[in-house]
Amino acid sequence: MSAVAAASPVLRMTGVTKRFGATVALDDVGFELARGEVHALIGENGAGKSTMMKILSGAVAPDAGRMEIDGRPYAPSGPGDGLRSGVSMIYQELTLAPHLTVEENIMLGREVRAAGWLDRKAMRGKVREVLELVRHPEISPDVPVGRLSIGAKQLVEIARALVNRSRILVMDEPTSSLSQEDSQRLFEIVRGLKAQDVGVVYISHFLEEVQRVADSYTVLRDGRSVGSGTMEGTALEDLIELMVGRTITRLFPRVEHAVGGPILSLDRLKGARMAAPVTMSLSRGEILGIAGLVGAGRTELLRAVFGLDEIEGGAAVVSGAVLAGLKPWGAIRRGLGLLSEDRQGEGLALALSVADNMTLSDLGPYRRHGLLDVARQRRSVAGWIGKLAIKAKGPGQTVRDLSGGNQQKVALARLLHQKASVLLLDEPTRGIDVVSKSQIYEWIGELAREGKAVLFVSSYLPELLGICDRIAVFHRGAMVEARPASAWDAAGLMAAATMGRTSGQERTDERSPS
Amino acid sequence: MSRRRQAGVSRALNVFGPFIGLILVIALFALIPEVQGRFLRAANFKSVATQSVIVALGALGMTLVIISGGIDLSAASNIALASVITAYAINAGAAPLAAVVLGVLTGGLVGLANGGLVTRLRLVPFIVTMGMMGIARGAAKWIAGNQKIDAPMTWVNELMAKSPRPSWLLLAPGIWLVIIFAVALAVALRYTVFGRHIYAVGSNEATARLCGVRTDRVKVLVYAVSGLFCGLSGVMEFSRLTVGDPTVAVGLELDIIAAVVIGGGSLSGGEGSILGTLVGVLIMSFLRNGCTMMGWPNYIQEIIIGAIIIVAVALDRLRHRKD
Amino acid sequence: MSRRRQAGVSRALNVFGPFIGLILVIALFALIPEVQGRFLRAANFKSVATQSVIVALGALGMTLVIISGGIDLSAASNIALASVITAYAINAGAAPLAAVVLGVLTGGLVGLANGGLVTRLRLVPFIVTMGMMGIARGAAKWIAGNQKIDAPMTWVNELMAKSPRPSWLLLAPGIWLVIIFAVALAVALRYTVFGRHIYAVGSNEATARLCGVRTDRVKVLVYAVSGLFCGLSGVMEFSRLTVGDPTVAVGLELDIIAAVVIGGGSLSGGEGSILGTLVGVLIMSFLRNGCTMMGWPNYIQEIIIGAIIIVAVALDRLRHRKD
Amino acid sequence: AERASGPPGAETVTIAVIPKGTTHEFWKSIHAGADRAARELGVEIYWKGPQKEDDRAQQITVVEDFISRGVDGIVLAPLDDRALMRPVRDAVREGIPVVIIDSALQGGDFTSYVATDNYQGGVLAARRLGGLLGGQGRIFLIRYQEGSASTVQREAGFYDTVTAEFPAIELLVKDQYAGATTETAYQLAENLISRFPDVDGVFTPNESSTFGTLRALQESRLAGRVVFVGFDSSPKLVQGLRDGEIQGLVLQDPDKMGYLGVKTMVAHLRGEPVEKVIDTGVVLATRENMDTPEIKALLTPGPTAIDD
Ligand SMILES: Nc1ncnc2c1ncn2[C@@H]1O[C@H](COP(=O)(O)OP(=O)(O)OP(=O)(O)O)[C@@H](O)[C@H]1O
Ligand SMILES: Nc1ncnc2c1ncn2[C@@H]1O[C@H](COP(=O)(O)OP(=O)(O)OP(=O)(O)O)[C@@H](O)[C@H]1O
Ligand SMILES: [Mg+2]
Ligand SMILES: [Mg+2]
Repeated sequence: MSAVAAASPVLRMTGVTKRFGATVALDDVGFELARGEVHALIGENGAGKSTMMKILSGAVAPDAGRMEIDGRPYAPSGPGDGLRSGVSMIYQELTLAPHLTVEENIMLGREVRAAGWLDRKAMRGKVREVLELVRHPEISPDVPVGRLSIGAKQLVEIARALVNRSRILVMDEPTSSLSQEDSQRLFEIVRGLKAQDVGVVYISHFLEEVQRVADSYTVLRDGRSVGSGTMEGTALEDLIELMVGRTITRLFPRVEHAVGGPILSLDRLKGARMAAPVTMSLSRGEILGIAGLVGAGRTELLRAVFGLDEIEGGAAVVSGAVLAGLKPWGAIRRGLGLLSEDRQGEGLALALSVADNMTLSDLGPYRRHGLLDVARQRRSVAGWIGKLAIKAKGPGQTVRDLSGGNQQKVALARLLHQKASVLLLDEPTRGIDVVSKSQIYEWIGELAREGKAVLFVSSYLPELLGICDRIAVFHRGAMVEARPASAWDAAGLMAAATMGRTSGQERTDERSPS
Repeated sequence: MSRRRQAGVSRALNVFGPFIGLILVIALFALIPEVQGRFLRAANFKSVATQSVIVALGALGMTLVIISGGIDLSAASNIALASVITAYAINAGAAPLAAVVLGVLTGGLVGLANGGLVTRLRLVPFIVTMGMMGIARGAAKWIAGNQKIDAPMTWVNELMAKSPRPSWLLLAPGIWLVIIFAVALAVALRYTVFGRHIYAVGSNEATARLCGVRTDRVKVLVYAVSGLFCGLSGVMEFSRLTVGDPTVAVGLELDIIAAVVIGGGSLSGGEGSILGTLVGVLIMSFLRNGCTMMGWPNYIQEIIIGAIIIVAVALDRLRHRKD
Repeated sequence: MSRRRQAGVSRALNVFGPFIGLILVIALFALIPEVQGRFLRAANFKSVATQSVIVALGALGMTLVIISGGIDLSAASNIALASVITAYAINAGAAPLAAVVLGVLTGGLVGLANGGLVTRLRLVPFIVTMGMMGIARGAAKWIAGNQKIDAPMTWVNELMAKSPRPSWLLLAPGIWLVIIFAVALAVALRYTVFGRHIYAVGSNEATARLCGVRTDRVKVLVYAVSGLFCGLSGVMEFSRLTVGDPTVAVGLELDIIAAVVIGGGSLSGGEGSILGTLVGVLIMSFLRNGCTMMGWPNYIQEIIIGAIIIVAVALDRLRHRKD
Repeated sequence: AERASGPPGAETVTIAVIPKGTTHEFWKSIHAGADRAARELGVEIYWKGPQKEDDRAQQITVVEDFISRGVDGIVLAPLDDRALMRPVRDAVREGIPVVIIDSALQGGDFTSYVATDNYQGGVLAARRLGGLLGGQGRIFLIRYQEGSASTVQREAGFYDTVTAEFPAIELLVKDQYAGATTETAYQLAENLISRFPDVDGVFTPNESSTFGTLRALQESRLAGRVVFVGFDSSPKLVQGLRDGEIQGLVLQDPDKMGYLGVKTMVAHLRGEPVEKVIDTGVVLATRENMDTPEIKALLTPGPTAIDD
């Protein structure tokens, strides 16, 4: 690409090293970013991508290494310093102030002043502009961010990074909670930024996305740079091989499983936060995908089923027993398990250890004479850490210190550990690398083979199409349609999700999933 | 249509909401025939307002601290220290104005020390200010030589007079100061960058830092401002008592914090308002006033005030849940 | 090799770490020639231990509350109430054992009320327990008729005797109770489901709920247990004073909370340990004891204790940052 | 001052003087008296109150700490006539004699009791107030704090005398407590005055409640129009007396109490016989008698050199 060759690099990082205690997160890593270039940083979970970018933004101080911006040495004393030097960043974990409104969050740290006072009109204009840019003008600038869904929060996070006129923009998994459409829109925005000579570092585990949007790449493995080059002419398989040191054959492995009798059925179930009642049923050994845009109400459905939200009407029946009115502990007792889409806010107790997080929902097996057998708990957790290839120092490590993807794996491991028979998964592969993803798909398949039922909410259509038996589409809080996965294609799903109706000819089939 | 009407109702609730508790308390005593005549008099209201000045000034600063996610347990000791310093200075022959400035600055200094320790040592505010509570109280007793400091009467003692000297003031100058500073702080919280940053730091400090907010500076400033208000409150305490008393205001920090929380402040930060805080202060003052007027024994009063604190906050939460 | 040695050092630091502050304080006074002979005597340690019992019992319960992310400001009032109830019952002719049980249960009841209000009304614990602080104190004064209650001497008063009756006990029965309950609670926190749930609730309540923890039940239980400990502490207070005094222990809740925090408890929940708390209690007791022995005036003592609280916690944080 | 037990007189004798609190003027005077005695007799004293003013449990701790330290004698103003019994007994058992000052202690473990008759103080106040009102009118009895023994006795003396000797006087308020500080007393008095602006007389049982009430009377322009009898002295109260805003102050002789407390202790340590009960007396200061030498000495204790 011409832009890459033409300009001198806007950013150069060399010899960057960072240790966290005994963990070497980065070991002598470097890369260059040219003006108007989109540079992808890829690697497995825990490879060190986020750490590298936090060093760039000033949020983390490196142990060694040099950085230059426009040829001048750059050593930020903190994130504020980084921002002033023209580096803005979308962090992997949402970093919003829940009590502040959308506008206040977007303008935080760069408020417009007029004669010492806040210039609200000017700020409102900017906020509207940037919300328009991400194509979500319907998000009200006056809503406290705490009330938004995760997807909407991520949009606000993106908007905040865009409101800066920065020279370098780092995006650490910006699309992990976005719908396909919003992702597309983001790529357009990135292209626009390129045209304005902004250097973009793009981190994502959606490699197709990366291929489409990036000009060049650097691959990290275990904190070391193992390869870089231009994206053109690099095949996906090559990237994966660089990442993990081997090739993988199937991204969406299918495990043969048979669908049995119904285990969960919802009859006009209406949770307090749901827009409309939902009727559906889920069978043993079935993987039912749920697609929809941000705010389609999928999360609310899962929360209502699991007893986190109050139920206003209808009923949920699990294995013949009515669930309505139950609290989560009751739902768990009936074999339900929920993986939250908000792993930092709700999914994990960040200050507790991996062991405590993984076993919290099912400590029973370790109880002996009323006391916990901590050694056995640790052994069992160590087993899961190995099985899921979680990068952690051991069962005792605090979850906060894990990389984003590994945190997600811990959350998922909890459901597996708890042996839930109905798994409600809300964006379970969020932030997980390709290899681990395919591993997770395999487990889900195996769970189905064991006769467990899986409700799989995802905004990543390929995985829905790849592993689900049936896919239901939600639009504005209501279920549009459920069909066997084979009866859908990506375009059809998108159309149903955005317009709330199906393209027509295919017949719906509620009763007999494939 | 109906949604708009609903919005109107909820806006009305939001405007009057904070006052509900206060109105209830006043109504309670106004309905008791035994005291209503006395209770509803302007003179009584004036006296309640004057009594509220000391807590109110402390609570104004505390509101900022609590919004920023902190707490200041040293407030009451700081008030005592400032009152002693003011008395000491006047007694030593300083000009009253200089003494007042000195008292206020002393408070500010203690606040600054709080802020510095919280940010430099990264300690929880509860501990820092609890330590400072002992330090300031000890210093006050030390300076005062374990005694009250008698100071000659000056215009400073007029600041809290129920019948102010230029009679067109109507209310004690201290009350006017509270009003002026309350308006100033409310405006600052809403219409300045500093105000916004206080909310941001309290709501999510990590985020604020990542967005380039100088969180440490915000916090130091917040504690310093709170200290200045304690200093002013101490001056008012001196004005009211006409002596500098190192043992004054013991335990008052809890009243101050309660006022902020009754007024909608959240101890986990990010929430709170000046108007709410003032209402909180008045609720507590009117309660004390009414109970005393009723001649209820102190223990009944203690029980009632304890219960009302819970009820007031419960009402406030209920209101919030509605909208 | 060196890494292993490092790990060894850091493990040693972790084991002894909590004691550093305590060792420093003891060393401080042990080095002052004026008191060292007296200070380091077993009799003095015994007397410090006895003095610590009341705060220690309160702090044991408070540790649970703080780990669960709450706070209990009513602790001190609850202690006073329990001491009054015990004295009242003994005075009214109840069997001493019945009176003790009644006192402990009263504490538990207040705790239960705290827990119920916190979970049912979804109010912040600070406010609920602050209200309860007034209610319990008022109730204590009411029951005692605004006086202290003199009760005839029984074996209950032996619980805090420095020279215990069966002399093979060596220490006052109260001290043994603290030790027994401390071990029990430490085991419960680490090795029972309930204990893990307390940490989970304090660390992230939403997560705990999601994982099927009955968060409300955990919280109610935690406050109830804390109340029971306050009740026991009140019995000890009665045993020590030999009278039931409704005005005792004013402000003691801050000492109790400080002990927990000095011992590593975090007011935002999820952190804290029984061992740490006991060390925190002892740090404060030895400081007071040493300062009194030195004959330093109270204000110096207040200043020193304030400063030491800050330093102790700062040291603890430093140690944590290292590893 | 390192010393173990031994015959007193061989080395400097150390005596712990433990007041109820350290910040009231009253205790300052006791301290001054104790110091004077110490200087005269060549002994060393430690002056140390409970950390929290008026906290029984803390005072026990202070006593215990001094027992641990091994002083030669303890002069104690007990916060509770019962709760301090055990530590006093412990002290005596360890060979440390105790002289009680200011407030009574049950039992007989102490060497001597040096105090004012507080009840009598209340009686004096009641007679003064009743007399000035001519046996008519409506008055406040403002109490100090729940459970404080000496003030409870004063309140009792006052109450008993008023009801017995002045049946026509109506007690508008009789169970409101001023609380520990001047500010709390001030607020209470203010609120009471709001309710009963036509009050004729007020009695308060100690310095902080007297001064807080005085401030409230001054602010409501009632000072001088209401018959006000209080307890203890401080410069502002003396001023009030002179200005006719206070009609009487019951005075104890704290200086003498402190002085005699230490002196009695030293006498005992030297093996001299001492009286079991020593009364230091109460007097009533009025505008008329306030300039007589003996009253003046009590109203304005001379400049005291106290090195804390
Ligand atoms: N604060 C910390 N303390 C200790 N270890 C840390 C900390 N932050 C990161 N690590 C470790 O550093 C390594 C790199 O983490 P990083 O977050 O950079 O990975 P990543 O490439 O962004 O992974 P992911 O794709 O899962 O987001 C991981 O092993 C992680 O456990
Ligand atoms: N753009 C928005 N503006 C305001 N509120 C929104 C927006 N998007 C979502 N919400 C809120 O979120 C709720 C639904 O979000 P929810 O998380 O249930 O949807 P979802 O289908 O799970 O979406 P996601 O893809 O984010 O998981 C809505 O009821 C709405 O209150
Ligand atoms: Mg990452
Ligand atoms: Mg969702």
